[in-house]
Amino acid sequence: MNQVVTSMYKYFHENPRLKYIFFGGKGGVGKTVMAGAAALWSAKQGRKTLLASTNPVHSLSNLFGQNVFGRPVVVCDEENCHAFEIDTRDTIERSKKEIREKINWFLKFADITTKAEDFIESATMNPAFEESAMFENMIDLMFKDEYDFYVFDTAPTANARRLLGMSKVYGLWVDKMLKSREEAKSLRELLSFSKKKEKDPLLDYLLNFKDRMAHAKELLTDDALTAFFFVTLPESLPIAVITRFINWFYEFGIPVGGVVVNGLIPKEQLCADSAEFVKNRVKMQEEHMEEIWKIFDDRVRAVVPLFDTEVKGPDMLNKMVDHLFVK
Amino acid sequence: MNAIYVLIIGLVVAVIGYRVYAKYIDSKVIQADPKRMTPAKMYMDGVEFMPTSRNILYGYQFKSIAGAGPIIGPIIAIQWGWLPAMVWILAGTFFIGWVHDYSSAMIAMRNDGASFGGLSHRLISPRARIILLSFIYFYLLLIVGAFGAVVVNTAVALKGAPMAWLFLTIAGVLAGQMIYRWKVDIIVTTVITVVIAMAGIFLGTLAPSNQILGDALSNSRWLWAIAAFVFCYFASVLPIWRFSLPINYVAAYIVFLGLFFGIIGIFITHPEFTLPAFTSFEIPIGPIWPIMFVTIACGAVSGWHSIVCSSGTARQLESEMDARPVGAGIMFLEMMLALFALIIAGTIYSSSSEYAAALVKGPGGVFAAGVGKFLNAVGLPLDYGKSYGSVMMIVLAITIMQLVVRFMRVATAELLSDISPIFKNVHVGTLVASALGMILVITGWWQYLWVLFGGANQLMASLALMLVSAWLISEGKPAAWAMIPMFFMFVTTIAALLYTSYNLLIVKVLGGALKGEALIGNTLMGLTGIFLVIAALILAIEGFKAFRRFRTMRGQAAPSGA
Amino acid sequence: MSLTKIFEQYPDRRYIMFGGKGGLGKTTFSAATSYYLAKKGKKVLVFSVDPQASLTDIFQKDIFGKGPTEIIPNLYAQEIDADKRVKAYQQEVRQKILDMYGMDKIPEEIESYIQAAAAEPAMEESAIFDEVVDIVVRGGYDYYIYDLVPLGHALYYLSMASVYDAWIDKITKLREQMREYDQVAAVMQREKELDEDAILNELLYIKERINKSSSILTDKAKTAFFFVLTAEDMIIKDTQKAAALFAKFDVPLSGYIINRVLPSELKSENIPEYLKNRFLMQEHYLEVIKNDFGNEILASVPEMERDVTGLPMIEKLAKAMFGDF
Amino acid sequence: MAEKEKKKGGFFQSVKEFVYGVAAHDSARFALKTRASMEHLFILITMGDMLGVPILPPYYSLRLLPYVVPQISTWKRRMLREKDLTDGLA
Repeated sequence: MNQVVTSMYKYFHENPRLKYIFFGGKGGVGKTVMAGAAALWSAKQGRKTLLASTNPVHSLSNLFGQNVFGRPVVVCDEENCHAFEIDTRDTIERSKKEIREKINWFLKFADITTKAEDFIESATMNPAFEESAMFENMIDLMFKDEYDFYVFDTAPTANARRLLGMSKVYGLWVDKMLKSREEAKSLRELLSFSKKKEKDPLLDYLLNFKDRMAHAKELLTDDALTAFFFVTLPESLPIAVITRFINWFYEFGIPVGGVVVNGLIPKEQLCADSAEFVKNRVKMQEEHMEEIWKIFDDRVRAVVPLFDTEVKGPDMLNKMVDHLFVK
Repeated sequence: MNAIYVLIIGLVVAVIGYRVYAKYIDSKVIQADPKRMTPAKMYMDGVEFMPTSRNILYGYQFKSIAGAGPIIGPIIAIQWGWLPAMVWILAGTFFIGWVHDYSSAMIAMRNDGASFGGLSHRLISPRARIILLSFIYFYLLLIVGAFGAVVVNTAVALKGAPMAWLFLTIAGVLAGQMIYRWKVDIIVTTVITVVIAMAGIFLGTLAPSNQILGDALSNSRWLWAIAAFVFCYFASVLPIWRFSLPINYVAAYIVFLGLFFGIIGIFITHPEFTLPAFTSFEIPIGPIWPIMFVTIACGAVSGWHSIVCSSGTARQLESEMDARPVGAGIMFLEMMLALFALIIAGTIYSSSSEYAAALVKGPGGVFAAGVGKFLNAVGLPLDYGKSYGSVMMIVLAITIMQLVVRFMRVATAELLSDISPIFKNVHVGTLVASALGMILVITGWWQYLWVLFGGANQLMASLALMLVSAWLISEGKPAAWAMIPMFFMFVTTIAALLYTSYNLLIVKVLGGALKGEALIGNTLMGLTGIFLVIAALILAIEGFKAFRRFRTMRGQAAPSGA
Repeated sequence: MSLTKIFEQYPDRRYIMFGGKGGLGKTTFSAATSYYLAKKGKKVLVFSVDPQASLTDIFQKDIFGKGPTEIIPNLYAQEIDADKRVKAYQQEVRQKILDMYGMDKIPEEIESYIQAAAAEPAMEESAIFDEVVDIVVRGGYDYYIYDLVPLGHALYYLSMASVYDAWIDKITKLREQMREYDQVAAVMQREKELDEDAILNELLYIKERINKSSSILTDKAKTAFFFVLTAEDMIIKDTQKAAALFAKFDVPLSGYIINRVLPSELKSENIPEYLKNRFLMQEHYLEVIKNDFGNEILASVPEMERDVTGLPMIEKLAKAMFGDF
Repeated sequence: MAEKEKKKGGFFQSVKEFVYGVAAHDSARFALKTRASMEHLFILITMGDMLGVPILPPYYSLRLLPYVVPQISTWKRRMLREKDLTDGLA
């Protein structure tokens, strides 16, 4: 068919409850720009919108030319448009503290009198903390529900997959932990002489965690609320990457909103005596566009041209909005 | 009668008791099984459960149960005459003492190494456990009081003792550094520190405390009581390896060597009993029944052993077959120790009045004099031997005392931390225990203190036997061999506690004979006695309910099983 | 200084990394560099620590999870399959238990624990991390080329080494304290020989491996780390930010490579409006780069007329980077 | 004769062990106790998730698993057993 059947604009109108959208794809394909444009568009529709970066290396501040680190800031002079680069340090500290408390409780419970303070620290040492803190922050924002619309600028695809998949990964983890905890509890009852019912803060913690994860998963897998858009260039590597990842996303049950093609050289600018270099590039893009239509077909939501300057600042973003949400 | 005969009679009783009676119970009633896994092996965690070889456990058990108790009891009890004391030592151990020790270990082993708290909860009732725990606290307090009094009396009576005590402490602390910090070879450590401790004893004879401190200070009970509690305070709050353990380590050699050569001395001198075999049924601390039966506690039967056996020994026994030699065998050994003390008190004084004059200053002096005499027989100068005996007494008493203060600190945290977190603080718990102990030591009369401690101790024993009986009934095993001793001990100790409390509260306190500090101490002691009686009665009621419950359960189970 | 010179001048720098924001051509540079070195007769391993690895796409050969695969003589490429690695790890642990205790079967509670370990959130990344440690420690190649994941992730990977290091230090300390008490017991029991603490040895072994691999990463004598950037405002800013972050981990920076430079000969040809504007932009930002990074710029690589996949394009890129060879 | 010698050695060995039991056993036991409770702490912070303690054990803790296999069931027991005052008395 080789043309956009359901445009971004149409997709949003067909899914009016859409509330959480994500942009993913190989590095350098323009995810942040797309996310910025989507947030700006949504804000212009009168919805209070939050654009949050969960990328470990943030670039929203550069995109808007405004410091948005650590708290939501109104951007592009659009009162409904807020941008926010999440600071994970506090979250990490908080969750470490919580784990330390739980371990201390357990030490007391198990009557371990060895001086442990020094070593408990090591129980909070895991490279996963940063990542999980990002996820915690993200779902915190979602649960707080202070905005009508959320756009998440995620890290490159592999991370994004992990980030969203985390509700599943943590779901598995917490299930395993709950099982261990239940087993521990029944062993405790077996070994107890008093058989008294005890409060178990660990179990409470795990159940609470499980609830959060279940709720997060519910939101993230609800195709009326959530959509994940893939951005690609008409080049082979980005296409290969998203082809692989779309399938993984289906496996995770995360709704895929569609594909946005970025950086297509406008054909009308080409003439017969154009430089060979340009002709070759255009030819290559054409080949890859063929491939894109073949693979993604009616899931392509927009084809955005290559702009003559890089996209940053409100003006360029507004221009991008027009192209991304063409009616 | 010659002292050697006493030892021979003791040996005969021990052999029959161990080889016949204990063997019968072990193989026929309990049916100890070498193939059955013991908790030590099954749950070996290196913390509580640690399989240990039998020979080592002999030593461990002996050290844990044979403190000052079996020595002091007979020394006091000889006031009724040596014959009743000897009969009670022999009969008590034969019919009750080993039964109690052995079965306390066995019941814990057969119940997954459960402690008495858990066992009383399960076998008797939840309330029984709570009462047991608070009972134990006051029991521990009385131990602190009684043993503290022994330490103070000995330090006052024997002017060489304080110096020896100080040197022992220094030697112990040094041993701790050498073992735990510098990792010096243990033999080197032992030789150096034991020599230091011995040198302290010698120095004590050269420079007695009254020469250094003057008469007033060296006779001050306050001074030595404070010294004792400062010692216990360090033992309680310092890391255990820094103070308490290494001092015990060095002290063990002092005591061990003293006993070893002392016994040889008895064989060499084989003295005749000089005190009368029997004096009268009633002496100042009370009538022969029930008071003598609680005066000689350790050495005949002692509740302390049940705590050692259940929470300590039972978790280390490698085989059920070791329960009899360790549990029962070592009890008979302790019986011999009690006879040794009886011989000391009964043979070294030329007359009852001389003995009475010595006892007024406390049992430590009597013991030291005896040790001095018998060590003299193996060639040690009399003065040095006497000093040696005094430090043995102090060591035996204070090692238990510091252990108990530490327990009381833990108990304070456990029992009271719900009321205020301040009790979790190690210093607070230790200070509470020390202050209460101090009041008893300073203000109470030591003989009453001893009787109350003995009463509490025997009561603890009958409570342990109650647990054992409940278990035996629940298992459908013959229980009379544990139940009859339990009844006897229970009735005797209730009577003894009531008698003593009556004397303290009604006769002395209300009688108006006491003033000032003595009033406080005696009131406190009397009330403690009453508390113990009430706690014991509640436990008894709970116990009988449990017995009935198990009987009916088995009665119902039997037909359906048939 | 040119890229070729760097390689000639520092032959000991055998661990090569290209870092930078996503999509700037790190993977293609890795491939081209390995191609260049292989052609020079060096035995090269280019490996990807990125689960979304593109080496397969670039070499047009499925190498995912297949271990080091020969592409051309002397050139080996590897894409790590984390799942496979985790499974192998679990199996290794199982086998060790069976061997140590002469069991026929893993006890159930242990087995379910091992299985559940796969559900650990950081398992995948750690498995890749560990495989890299393995590759580096094992040796056997003249050059190792890390195809690093995008920026943040690369940092994450570097920080992983320090987290594990700290973790191992802490628990090693605990083991050492335990050893103290072991010695005390040995003194009391007069035992001359003390059993070795197998766990302590294992910890030391792990620590040594991690240190070896992370010390390579931070050793200027052994490692060449190149930043890739393009002549765009946001990219330059992010690169500066990232370089500061990398400096925190003591990664020695060898220099910068500018990618996607429009060939200037194009300017004289007939080119569409968008390209003219791009040229203008490029000129401006090249100037900025020159001012900011100065002589740390090692190479400018021209924009290719098509994307780099397949050996002919790799060769072309390699020549653009290193000149004819 | 030889047998008698052996028996004599056995007797001295027993006495040695008895003396060890009197003097040193408590200290050695304490050292081992402390060591073992540190071991329990070690298992807790490296594999606490086995008892549902919300610890994320790092990748490398699995490598340590083989060494603690024999201790796991007693460790669990020790962690979960209900204790009271009377446990600490001896």
